[in-house]
Amino acid sequence: MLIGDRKQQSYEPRIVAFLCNWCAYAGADLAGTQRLSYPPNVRVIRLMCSGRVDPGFIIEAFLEGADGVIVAGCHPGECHYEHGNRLAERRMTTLQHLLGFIGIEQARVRLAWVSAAEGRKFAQLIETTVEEVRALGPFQQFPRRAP
Amino acid sequence: MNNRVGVFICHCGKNIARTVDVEALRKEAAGLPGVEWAEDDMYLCSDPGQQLIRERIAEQNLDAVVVAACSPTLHTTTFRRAVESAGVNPFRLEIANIREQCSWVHPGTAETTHKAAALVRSGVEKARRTQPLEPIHVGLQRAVVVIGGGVAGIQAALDIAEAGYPVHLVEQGPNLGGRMAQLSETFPTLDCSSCILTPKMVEVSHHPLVTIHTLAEVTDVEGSIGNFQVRIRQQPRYVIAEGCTGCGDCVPACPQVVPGEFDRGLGARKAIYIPFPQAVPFTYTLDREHCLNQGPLIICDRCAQACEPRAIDFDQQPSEELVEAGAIVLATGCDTLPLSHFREYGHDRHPDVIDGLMFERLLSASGPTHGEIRRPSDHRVPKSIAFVQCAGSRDPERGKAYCSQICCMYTAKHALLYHHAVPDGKVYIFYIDIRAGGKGYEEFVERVRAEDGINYIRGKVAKLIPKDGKLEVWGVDTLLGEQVKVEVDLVVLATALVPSQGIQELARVARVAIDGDGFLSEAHPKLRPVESQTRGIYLAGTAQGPRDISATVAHAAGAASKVLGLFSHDELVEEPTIARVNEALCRGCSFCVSVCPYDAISLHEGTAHVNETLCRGCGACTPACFAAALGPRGFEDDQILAQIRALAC
Amino acid sequence: MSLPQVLDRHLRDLFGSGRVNSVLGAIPTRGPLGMAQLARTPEEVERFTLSPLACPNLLVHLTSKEARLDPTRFPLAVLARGCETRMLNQIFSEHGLRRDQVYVVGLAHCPGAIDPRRLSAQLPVLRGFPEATIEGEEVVIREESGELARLARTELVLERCRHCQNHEPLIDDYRFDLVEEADWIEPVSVDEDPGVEAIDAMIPIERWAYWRSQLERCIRCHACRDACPLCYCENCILERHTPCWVKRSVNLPENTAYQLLRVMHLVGRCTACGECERACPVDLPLGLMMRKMENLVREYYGHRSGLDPSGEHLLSIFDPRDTTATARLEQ
Amino acid sequence: MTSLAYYPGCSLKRFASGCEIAGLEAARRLGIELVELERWNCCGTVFSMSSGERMHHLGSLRNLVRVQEAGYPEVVTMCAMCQNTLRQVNNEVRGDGDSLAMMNRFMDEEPAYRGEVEVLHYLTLLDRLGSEAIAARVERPLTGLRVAPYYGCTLVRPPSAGIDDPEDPNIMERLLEALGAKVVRDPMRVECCGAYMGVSKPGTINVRASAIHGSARNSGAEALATMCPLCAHNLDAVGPAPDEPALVVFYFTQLVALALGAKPEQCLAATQRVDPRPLLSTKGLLEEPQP
Amino acid sequence: MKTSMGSGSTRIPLRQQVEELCEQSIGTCYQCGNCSSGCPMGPWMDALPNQLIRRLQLGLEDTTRFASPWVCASCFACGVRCPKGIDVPRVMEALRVVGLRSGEDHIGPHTIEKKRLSQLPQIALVAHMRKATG
Repeated sequence: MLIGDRKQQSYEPRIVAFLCNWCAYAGADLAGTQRLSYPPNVRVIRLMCSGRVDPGFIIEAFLEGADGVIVAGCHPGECHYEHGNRLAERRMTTLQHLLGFIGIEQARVRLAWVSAAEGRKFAQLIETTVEEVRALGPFQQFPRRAP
Repeated sequence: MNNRVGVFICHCGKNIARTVDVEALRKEAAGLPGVEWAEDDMYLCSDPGQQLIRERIAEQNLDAVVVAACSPTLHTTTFRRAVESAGVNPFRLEIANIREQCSWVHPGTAETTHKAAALVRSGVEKARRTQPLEPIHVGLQRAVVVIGGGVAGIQAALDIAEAGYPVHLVEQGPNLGGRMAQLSETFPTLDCSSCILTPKMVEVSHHPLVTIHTLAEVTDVEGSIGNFQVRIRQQPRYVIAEGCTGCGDCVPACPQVVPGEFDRGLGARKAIYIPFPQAVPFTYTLDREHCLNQGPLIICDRCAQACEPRAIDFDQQPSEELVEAGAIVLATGCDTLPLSHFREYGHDRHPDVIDGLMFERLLSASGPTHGEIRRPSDHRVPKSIAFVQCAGSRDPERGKAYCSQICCMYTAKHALLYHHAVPDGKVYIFYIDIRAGGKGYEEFVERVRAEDGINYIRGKVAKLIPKDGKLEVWGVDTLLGEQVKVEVDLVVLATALVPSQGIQELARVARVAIDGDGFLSEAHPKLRPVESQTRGIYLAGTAQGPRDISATVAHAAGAASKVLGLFSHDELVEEPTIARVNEALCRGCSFCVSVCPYDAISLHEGTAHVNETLCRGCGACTPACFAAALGPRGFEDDQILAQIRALAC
Repeated sequence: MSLPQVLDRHLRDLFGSGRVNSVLGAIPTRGPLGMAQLARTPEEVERFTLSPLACPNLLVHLTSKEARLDPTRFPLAVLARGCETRMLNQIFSEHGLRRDQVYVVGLAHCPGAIDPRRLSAQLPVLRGFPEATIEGEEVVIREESGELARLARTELVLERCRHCQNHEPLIDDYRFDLVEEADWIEPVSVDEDPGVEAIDAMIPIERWAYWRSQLERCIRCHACRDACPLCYCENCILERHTPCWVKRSVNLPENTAYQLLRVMHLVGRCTACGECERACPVDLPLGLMMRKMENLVREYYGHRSGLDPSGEHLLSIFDPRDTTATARLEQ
Repeated sequence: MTSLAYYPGCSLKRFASGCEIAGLEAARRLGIELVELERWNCCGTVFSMSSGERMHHLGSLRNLVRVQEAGYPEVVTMCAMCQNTLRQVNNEVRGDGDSLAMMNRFMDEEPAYRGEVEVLHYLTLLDRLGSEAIAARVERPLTGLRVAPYYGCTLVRPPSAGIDDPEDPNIMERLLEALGAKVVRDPMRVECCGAYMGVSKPGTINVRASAIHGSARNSGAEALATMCPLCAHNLDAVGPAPDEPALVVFYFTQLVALALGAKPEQCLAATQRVDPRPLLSTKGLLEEPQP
Repeated sequence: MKTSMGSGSTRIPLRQQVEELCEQSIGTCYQCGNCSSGCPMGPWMDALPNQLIRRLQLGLEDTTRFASPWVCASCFACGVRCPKGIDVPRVMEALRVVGLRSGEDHIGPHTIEKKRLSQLPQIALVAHMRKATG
């Protein structure tokens, strides 16, 4: 099977990223057209808006083996659907604090604003998140399959 | 679940193949559950590539397709057409972005291929759970409401009516014409403004498909693109349009003399009046605000007596009308910064400090001075005039930060026309930078600059001091580096262009965005200048920003072409990825109602209902609903959870 | 032990005038605790008691499955203390019930409700249903033979009563004072919450160790969900197959997912009444999470659920001034 | 009788004493007692604007500390320059906690300034009373006296320390109408009189004075009214070129005192070059006010 | 008069020094001349305010050689009217401070005859000394 068992190699954090179609996803594409480079640990799911991200998705990602989650949408005031990102902000903040309360390091869940013109910022977001999650070590709290 | 998924992996020449082991990826994909066929090709987006997909779908009887290639923003439509032509629902296609977000940004290591494999797995998991979706067809009202009867509104109305669609042209004032009707000649050709505007006004008033509503305002806009309900409130004219022959006998009979708005307060008019001789519709208007008869009590009916066709009716009431329209064009035009804004120029203390539009009225043959340039204070012909450019424009501190674009040109025109009328007159034009970018504009300004008696002085005016019947202008010549003090008979301020009165209220009613300066916000400054950010509402003319008449006409024609593009379909085809409610699970808690940015969800007998034309498929309602009773087709919970499982391991 | 005369006659009039079909209140049991009872006839009214010992979970009987399957009980009168009227407001704002379906008998000047577990822990020898009254900061337990015990109020009352801000009913159709106006003293409301503060003080690894030991004990009996007056979804997603958010198996990952999703569905709605913790057969400290989240939404968004019957849901709206994680991160 | 702290400033004690005497008398007649601070020092005019020159603001700060010590919430000053400097220093320290802390530390023997004192100009004080209240107390209306108020710069600029609109002030016009005078609104009323340039370049003042007098005369005024000792010096003591006619230059407080019925000697100190008495007598404003 | 653009003097460039002193951004000025047209002391200036700002924009070190800042009565007319919101009087003050800090005073009590000293009010003397002496 191609999927190497991550634990034998040095620990490479697995990050799932929910990107909003109009801004963050376009920013990620721009990072590609600019041929920037960033660590391959991030796997992207495209949604129409960051307001679509259900707190349950974050919990599901951790259950299924993710070590960190990124939710990236448009900057406040620039949401394609007016205020989807503002709703995401409240949902993610409350979830971060609940997870923090039961012992999940808040740095594992990261909410960020990346516009369609910020390819470089997207690449930096991935780099810093991967480094921070690597420092925290693998997600051991409640993965379905042992890490 | 679709279990006959076809995975097609693109090399994209070397772009993907350089860092992703396409062959290993193909083998990996072939082994995934639900995948019937996996193949790679050099260029999937090419015709042979499309043909390959069509053939495989037929051969292998595939029911869903995953294309692992470049970003979906590039070729989604092309691949959807290819899939559809092979008999598979276009929404059973999923694109895995293994170029911009994988091969281009990662080195050629095994980990990059693992990531590509994960992205393909995620695409397959979603493709397996896609439902066949049909685009939503929504009925389309092929009629338009154009708000604003200036040259922009008239141009848009004519273009749309010419294409055979009914137009409701709504004008706030008593007659059409807007700002352009107030002008004398126009730059750079010095055509007389009413000579080129009047034919258009007549044409639009006689056009069978155009209904003109004057003294009318839009008070409410409901619905969305294709199906707007526009409420038009008609103020009473107190003159029966059909009866009035335009003979004007009523005017001498009327005792009330009032400063004329059309002449910017320079000329007077009676309570019953018509703004200018070429007005369309050519019907007189009784201004009850200044008429002796206040409210129902009629104490003076001299105009009625003088009116031979008995066309005056003091009891007319305001009326309202609800119009169905598929699109709305906002052509509300502009105004100039009020003179009271310029305290350092002391306008409110001195009548001989006027603005460009008032000078136009002085130049206009139908103006208060019948085309003779006479100054408002003592009606003498001014022997010297100072023109002050950038009055309030390019002044972020106390006025408007932007450049109003047209003042350099109309000031040069004013100077030239004054020079023709008063050959020995002295002209001082105080400017910062002359901006004459249009066709034939620079040549026009150079011609004016060459006239003797016209002095262009580079420096902004600080103050105007009234001094024994004249005005002392405190200027500076920054090229010489010396202060300049000049005594003139008349000062004309080229005041900044600002949005017209009431635009804030109209923008709120029509739910369109306005920018910091109050102009209507366009969808995209470069690529979509004639569309507002609200679908189905288009912008025409200076309502969107300062521009001259030729740019306004082009802008209005652009808006009209957008409307015609919309009306060319017999119905609206909407993306099917909009929200759908599972009535059985809905608790009627209305959490989704308040979350929707487009008010597309409403409660009917305790269950949520989605208005399919308003919903844009953003999905913000789905996490708000705990019962998970609604969600956008194409981004359902089960699809995303499957993607998470495919990606996270 | 029955109701005071005035209240008794009022409830009977409600039946007589046909204003209500049933009355929901608490009746004494054989042990030192009360039980929720739905009186369908005027006669059953006299079994009700206002004793601070008898404060069971009433409101769940307004939104439970039985309530939905038995619409004849509405319109229903409920004897509701301050905290219960706050929960009613939240239910009305979510259209769980219509205001006209509930006749609210507001029990004003509420001195607090005694936690039966804390009482039996302090007085193991207690038998039967003693007469208990709360006078100021003291609870007095009396039996026929006279005064049995006089204990500190803050030691005995329910957790929610220790932090109570609503001694008076927020809404009522009829008001009855539990304590005479003359000798009513506003009970002391305690701000600190040792349980939550202890966990806040821990570092993430310690916190997880604590919660791991708790969540491992969860048997997924759904008692917490079924005891919550706000969990009344037709088909709760925690039990749904397609899509499957939480798997059936009872182990740490699925239990954690279950509790996290349940709490996330209550953020901004829960009034920290503590009924979930009371109902838990394995005594999981669920109240800690509820109170932590209630404090968070108040501190971050100035939101207190149940104060405005027509209020918007916290997570359905936003405020440009939200001070949130992103704002701090972006600095 | 409300009492307010009063900061006279250097010039009002000697050169512009006419302004102070008349101002105090007028205030008394309006029921306001201006209590001069026991200790005050130079206001450190002209406010030094460049950053890092905090030490030049100490003069004003000490005065504000004196007012704070005396327990008054407000301090009234008649001189336009004092008002401008005090207010600019007040605005600056209120807006910047660090510089206030630093200056407080520097003035270690002085109590720390808390930033609660309001600086009030005499004209704002009168304006606050309101035209009706003042008109009611007028005993000798200045009917027929055509006066052009002259603001200069420091009364209205910079806007953060001005008492009225920098381009179109109206406060003196309102008050003069209340006193019954004929108000002349001269456009040069906010143009600079040359200020302290007279010290190193005397010629400039005559040019500025003749422009201001000329414009006022052109607008039909017989007299100028100002509240700045330096403007009064430049417009009256220096005045336009010797051969040019010069208008009478009053301190505004002198007109107020005169209208409220004070004896002329009390409000017309001898320092005015152009003697106002001939003008006043033609207007019958030197006689005792009729009851 | 040969002007050298930003000659390599060791001192920090004049423009940067002035910008720090007056906390204004010299670059935003688009040379409209509004400050110069309304300046009451313009006739006595060897370079109008906008010209001084232009020289600072170009980084000409000899801008301090001009006498205009010493004729400026800091009357704030220019500051109020600048469309770009530059506090021009503070720029002039900064030029004066640069001059003063290089040791040259522009007025000395000894230079004024005794007779005039008695005529001048304290307010004129204090204001001018404050502005023109380091």
